[in-house]
Amino acid sequence: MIPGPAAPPVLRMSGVSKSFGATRALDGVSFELGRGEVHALIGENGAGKSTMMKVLSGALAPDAGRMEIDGRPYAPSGPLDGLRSGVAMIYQELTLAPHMTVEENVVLGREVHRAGWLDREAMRRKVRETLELVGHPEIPRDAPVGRLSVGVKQVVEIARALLNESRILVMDEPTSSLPLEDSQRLFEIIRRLRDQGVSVIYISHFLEEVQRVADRYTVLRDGRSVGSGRMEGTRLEDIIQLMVGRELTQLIPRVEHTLGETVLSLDGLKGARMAAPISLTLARGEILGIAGLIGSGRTEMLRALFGLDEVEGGAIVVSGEALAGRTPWTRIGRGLGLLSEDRQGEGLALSMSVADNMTLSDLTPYRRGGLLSPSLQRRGASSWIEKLQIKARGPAQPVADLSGGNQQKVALARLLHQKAGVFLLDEPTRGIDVVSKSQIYEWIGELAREGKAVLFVSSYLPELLGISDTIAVFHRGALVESRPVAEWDATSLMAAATVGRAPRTAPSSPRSSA
Amino acid sequence: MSRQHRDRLSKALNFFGPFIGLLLVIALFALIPEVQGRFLRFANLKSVATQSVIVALGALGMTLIIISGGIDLSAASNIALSSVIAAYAVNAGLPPLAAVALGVATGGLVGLANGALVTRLRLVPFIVTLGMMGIARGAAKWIAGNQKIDAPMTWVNELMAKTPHPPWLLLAPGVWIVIVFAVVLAVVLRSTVFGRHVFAVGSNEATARLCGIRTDRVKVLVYALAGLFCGLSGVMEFSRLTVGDPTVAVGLELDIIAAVVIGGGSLSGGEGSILGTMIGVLIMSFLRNGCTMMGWPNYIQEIIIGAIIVIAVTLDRLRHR
Amino acid sequence: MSRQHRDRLSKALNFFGPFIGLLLVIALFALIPEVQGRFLRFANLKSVATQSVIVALGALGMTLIIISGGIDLSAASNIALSSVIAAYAVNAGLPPLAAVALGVATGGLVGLANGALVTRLRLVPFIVTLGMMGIARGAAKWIAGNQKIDAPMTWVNELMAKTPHPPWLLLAPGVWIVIVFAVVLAVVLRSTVFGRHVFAVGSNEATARLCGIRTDRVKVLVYALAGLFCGLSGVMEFSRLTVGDPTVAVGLELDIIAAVVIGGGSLSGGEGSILGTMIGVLIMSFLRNGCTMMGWPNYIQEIIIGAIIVIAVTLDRLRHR
Amino acid sequence: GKKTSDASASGGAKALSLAVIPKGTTHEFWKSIHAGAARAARELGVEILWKGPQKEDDRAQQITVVEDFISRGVDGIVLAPLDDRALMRPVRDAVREKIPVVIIDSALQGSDYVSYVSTDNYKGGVLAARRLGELLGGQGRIFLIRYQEGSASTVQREAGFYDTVKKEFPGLVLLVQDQYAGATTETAYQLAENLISRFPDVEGVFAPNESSTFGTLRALQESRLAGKVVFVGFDSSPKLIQGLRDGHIQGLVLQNPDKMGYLGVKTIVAHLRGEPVEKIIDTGVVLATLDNMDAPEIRALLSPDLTLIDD
Ligand SMILES: Nc1ncnc2c1ncn2[C@@H]1O[C@H](COP(=O)(O)OP(=O)(O)OP(=O)(O)O)[C@@H](O)[C@H]1O
Ligand SMILES: Nc1ncnc2c1ncn2[C@@H]1O[C@H](COP(=O)(O)OP(=O)(O)OP(=O)(O)O)[C@@H](O)[C@H]1O
Ligand SMILES: [Mg+2]
Ligand SMILES: [Mg+2]
Repeated sequence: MIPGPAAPPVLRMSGVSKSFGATRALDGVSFELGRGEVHALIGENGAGKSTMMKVLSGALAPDAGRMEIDGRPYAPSGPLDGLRSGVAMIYQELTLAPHMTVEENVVLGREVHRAGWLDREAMRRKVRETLELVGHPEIPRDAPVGRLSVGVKQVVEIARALLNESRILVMDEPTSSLPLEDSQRLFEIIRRLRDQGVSVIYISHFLEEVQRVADRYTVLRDGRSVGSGRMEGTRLEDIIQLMVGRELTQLIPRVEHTLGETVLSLDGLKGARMAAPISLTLARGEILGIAGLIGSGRTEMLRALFGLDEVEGGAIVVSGEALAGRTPWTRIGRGLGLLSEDRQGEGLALSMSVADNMTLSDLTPYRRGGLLSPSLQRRGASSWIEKLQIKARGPAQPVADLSGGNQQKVALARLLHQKAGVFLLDEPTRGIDVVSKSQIYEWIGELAREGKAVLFVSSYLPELLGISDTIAVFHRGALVESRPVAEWDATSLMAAATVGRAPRTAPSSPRSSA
Repeated sequence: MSRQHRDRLSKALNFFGPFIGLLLVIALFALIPEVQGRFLRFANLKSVATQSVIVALGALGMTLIIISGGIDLSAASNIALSSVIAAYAVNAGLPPLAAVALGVATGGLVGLANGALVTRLRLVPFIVTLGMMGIARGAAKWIAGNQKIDAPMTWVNELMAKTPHPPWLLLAPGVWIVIVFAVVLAVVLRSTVFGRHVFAVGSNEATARLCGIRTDRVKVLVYALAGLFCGLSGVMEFSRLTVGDPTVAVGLELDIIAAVVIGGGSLSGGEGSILGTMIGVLIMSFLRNGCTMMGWPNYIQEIIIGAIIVIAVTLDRLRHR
Repeated sequence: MSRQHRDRLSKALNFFGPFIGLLLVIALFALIPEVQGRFLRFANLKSVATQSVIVALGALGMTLIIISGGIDLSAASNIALSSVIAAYAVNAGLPPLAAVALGVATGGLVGLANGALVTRLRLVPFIVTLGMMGIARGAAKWIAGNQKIDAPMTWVNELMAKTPHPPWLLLAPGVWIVIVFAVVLAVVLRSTVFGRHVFAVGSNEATARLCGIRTDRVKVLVYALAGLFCGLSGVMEFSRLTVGDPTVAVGLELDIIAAVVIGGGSLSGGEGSILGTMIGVLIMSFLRNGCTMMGWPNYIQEIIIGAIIVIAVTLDRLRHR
Repeated sequence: GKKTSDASASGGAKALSLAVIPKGTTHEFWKSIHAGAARAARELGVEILWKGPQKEDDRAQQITVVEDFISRGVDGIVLAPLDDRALMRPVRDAVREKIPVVIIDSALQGSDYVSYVSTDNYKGGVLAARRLGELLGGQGRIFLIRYQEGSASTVQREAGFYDTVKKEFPGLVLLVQDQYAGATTETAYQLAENLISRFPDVEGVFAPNESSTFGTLRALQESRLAGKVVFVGFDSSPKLIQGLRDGHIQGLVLQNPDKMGYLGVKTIVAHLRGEPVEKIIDTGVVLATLDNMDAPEIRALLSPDLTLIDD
């Protein structure tokens, strides 16, 4: 199925450039996509992947360069043009209409109609089929999307992209919030599409995943393509070397740390939107990983814990003292800090500057005689930009202009800056490249070494297994199992997450039945 | 099944919910001994219905605009301009039907201009329509020569006659026109691709664009349609006043917007319904009518209506919890 | 260095940008032979400045509210209510200072009520303040007994005297009060934690909450502060008219909002500046003044002002590209 | 509520209930009408309901008010129509429901009403023009400040003023004549201020109603022109009386709103009781000046007795 060099490419991009003000996001990038191939696009945060794909889909107009589809010049005037030419895309940042239902979102722009009149039955059928295809027939089709969790939203987006009959399907980090199960199902779908002759461009920072699904790859660095080839026979290390220009020895570094006394304990905490009360404890210097499927209630637990949702019952004890008050403000006062999984909707104030976003939760260091000094604030932010190697023009740049991964780093920097004692991290590495990821793991380790406590929610099992001391598993809103990391492996974690209990000894592949 | 049961209950509540505010207002006055007997008489209901026509037509278009995430402050000026144009045309000896068409078309043109400015210049609708509010009002005064235009009586003036000409109509033709357009628009919003796209643009414009919806076209269409409704409303205003008055309906845009919001429309877009809006219009009309029949001084009336707006929306929010 | 150079240029443009609209308007009239000589005379500038005081004070508070993502439709009613209260107090024989304090406090209370309703009931500010608009206006008419309140002349009336009492003041004390408060508020917005929090709440309320900002408290404070400014504006209105008039300033809220938006404020929150707002106020005042001096009929004025609002905001958007 | 009723001698019979509908409710002028109407109501033992359009000067709203009172079933209506045409239909509706209507203050076309009780507004404008012309000796540069677009009674005053100036005082130069002061004092103030900036050498000013007169007075006082410019206004209020006394105003054209309200109610009651009434009743205009302002009949007009309507 993989075309030989003789087969003409479906898509050819050459010399494509795009600048945002002073930022050169794409610098004469070239790219070729064969028919019926899965092509991975790889690169650091801010390398220009999303920008390149937006140019392809017609969402952005390039400053220079040419594109051809099937040998014919292709210059889309907008996303509609792109769709008509057979380019469908899943965007990195969730793009759903929050007031509309799942069904309406899936068919948006592709409504089945007769002379303008909607054919509800036909759409209902199509949506049901597509949701079944992605393995989530249980998603309520009549629920407004705004009420769903990030993971479910991502499934809805995938369903939407699959609904369109396209020749080129672009997926920009479709699995950043998906657990393994769902990712695997997606890969099956991708393979099936490939076999039907659809070409897929796949962007992800999960390199093993990429290696499994892709036929060929292209690596972007600083808006230029620095290498491409067949996936088969290429080592991950080589790709990483291409990406970052140096070798990376350890993907998940472990920092030695020791556990101290208990700093946080939940005793039957029940939030307004939680299915069941939760009890758990967290010690100083502990990294507590939390695993679970989409909608298993991890985020909701964090939100109740942090005072974003109403607490209906139970107690939260921090450093031996029960937590009074009901707002995030009181939580921050007691040393808690939360990283939101929804960075654009909640995590960041997009129209404000990088500096403001980093320091918003603690402006006291920048006060001089009652007044705030913007220059001190900028200086403070600059040091974090350097420390976290954030790709930004400077502390005054609006966060909206940064690439997805760099936005995430800004959100993380805020927690580090506010000197929290208990870190509640909800999918902290979502959309972050391998190099930065390993940096983040290192910081988390450092935090633990300094005696901070970390609650680490993730859908990415290798990182959970790699850096946690303990892993707790959520299933349908309840905490079903908590064990030291040594007693877990990928299979038993999956089993616990899907059926709600895990065998003591790791058995062979339990498939989901829930 | 308890779940199913609850679902059905909440559906019922959602259906009747919007009426609660209206029923409360009606009950309030129906129980006061002083006006009791007369408040619910058909003659009074008829005049409330007729009084609602102008705001209702404006609010139909405003519902579209608000669902699509916009706002139209020029609605009231547009109504005044259209009524002046219609009067001018009748006065100039045009056949009444042509005058009506001209009035409606004027409204449509103003709406089209709003839409074009919003989409071409990428300005916020608040500003575009604030500017248009002055422009349309100025133009109305200009055309009318700073005076009202006296036009000879024609059948156009029958449109808002409380006692309609073929008596079996029962209600003024204007009321029937509102009812027909409300039904049509409700169906359009629910069951056409266009309606769906209006919601999508209001809910998340970026998403709509990425999904291949021609958002600019949708918006222009929405503003133009709303303009046509304002034009029709202006014709009704002319019909009711029997003169073209450039100073009419000052500040009415806020009443129109309030009606939409009381009816569940959200100013951030993506939410709203025709049924809700119509109920919002009736709530305000019944309040005014009741207060006047009671002979309460205007300031009391102003205070009560202000309070009711807040209360009605609060009830609506509670219902949605 | 070209890069540095360009940066500096764009900084300069950003600094002068807001003034461009104002300078254009002034140049427009300064060049028309008919009024040329008189338009730029100090006496005329003085009266434009004095005329701007009332809108300017309202717009200072409105800037805060709009930055925080809200809106206040009750501003004008609040001004009327406060001016009535101040007149009432002077009339009742209270010392003028107490009357001023009462007027300002009234405005603050109305603002506080707005803030409390917005945060407690979680209603959209548009609706809360639309309701409050009716309530405050009704209350003003009630207290004034549907009449102007005639109050004896006191030093309060000197606040808006075009030729101030110690002549070295040059401008009316009210103008100086605006200048002082504008500077203070600009500093507060730029260089205090509270100011930063106001921007954060307007930019993304969820983020602000996540960062431990007590968003409700910020919002209540913003509305209350804006209310105090309306109260002060009401006192100035009383000072200028020498009577407490409950019907004053009808529709002025749209002028106030327009000034903020012309000055770069965004109705979706997170953007706006005091300097911009003050320029917006002056643009509108100079336009009115110039049009009247030209003797243009009112409808032309209305049309021109409507058009300028759109043009000014368009220029501002272009500058930001 | 605003019911001014009286347990009068008429004993068992149900008191008549009358609607009195002004153009607005917040000017002193309307308060005086209200006072006159209330006085008549007390004398005659009837009940009056006082209610104007919610927004001042809004034709559509006034129609609504008339309709709502028809719905309520009042016995008679005293109406100051905002428009001589637009109010015809509701008045006809009232008559059809057997509710008689007396028109006060401004005219109504047609003949569905019982009687028309009003000031001769045009004559008021003539009086003002003569006063101004005489004081200026027939020579000078003057402003005609207009009130609001489409307001019939002030349009007539402006017309009376304008025609008289053209006819009798050709030496007077109208510097402005199509500038509208708008509905409130503040807008009038700003207009006058801006006009004075443009024409600081103005010698005479006429303003056609209370709010525009007061706004102009404030502007003149602020520009130190009060007393130097010949200023003739319309209607009265305490501040305007003070202006007259201080020599800042050289003349106020006064109507007799109290009489208008009084006669309006009196006429409708007479009609309802089957007595014959005049079709047109003129309540007269006079000019108040510094010299005659303390004469009792002028004083009664300048500061009418409003004690009957305290609410
Ligand atoms: N709208 C914008 N305005 C200004 N700069 C932008 C904008 N969008 C992207 N950029 C810049 O362009 C560069 C490339 O961004 P892009 O989003 O394409 O990166 P990416 O490879 O997708 O990164 P990630 O893996 O983090 O998603 C970044 O430096 C980013 O800051
Ligand atoms: N499959 C689903 N169908 C419908 N609703 C779902 C589904 N999954 C999750 N939800 C919604 O999401 C909520 C739980 O999501 P939450 O964000 O707490 O879970 P999570 O474990 O963090 O998962 P995620 O990875 O999606 O963030 C539920 O209340 C439910 O409303
Ligand atoms: Mg990206
Ligand atoms: Mg989650």
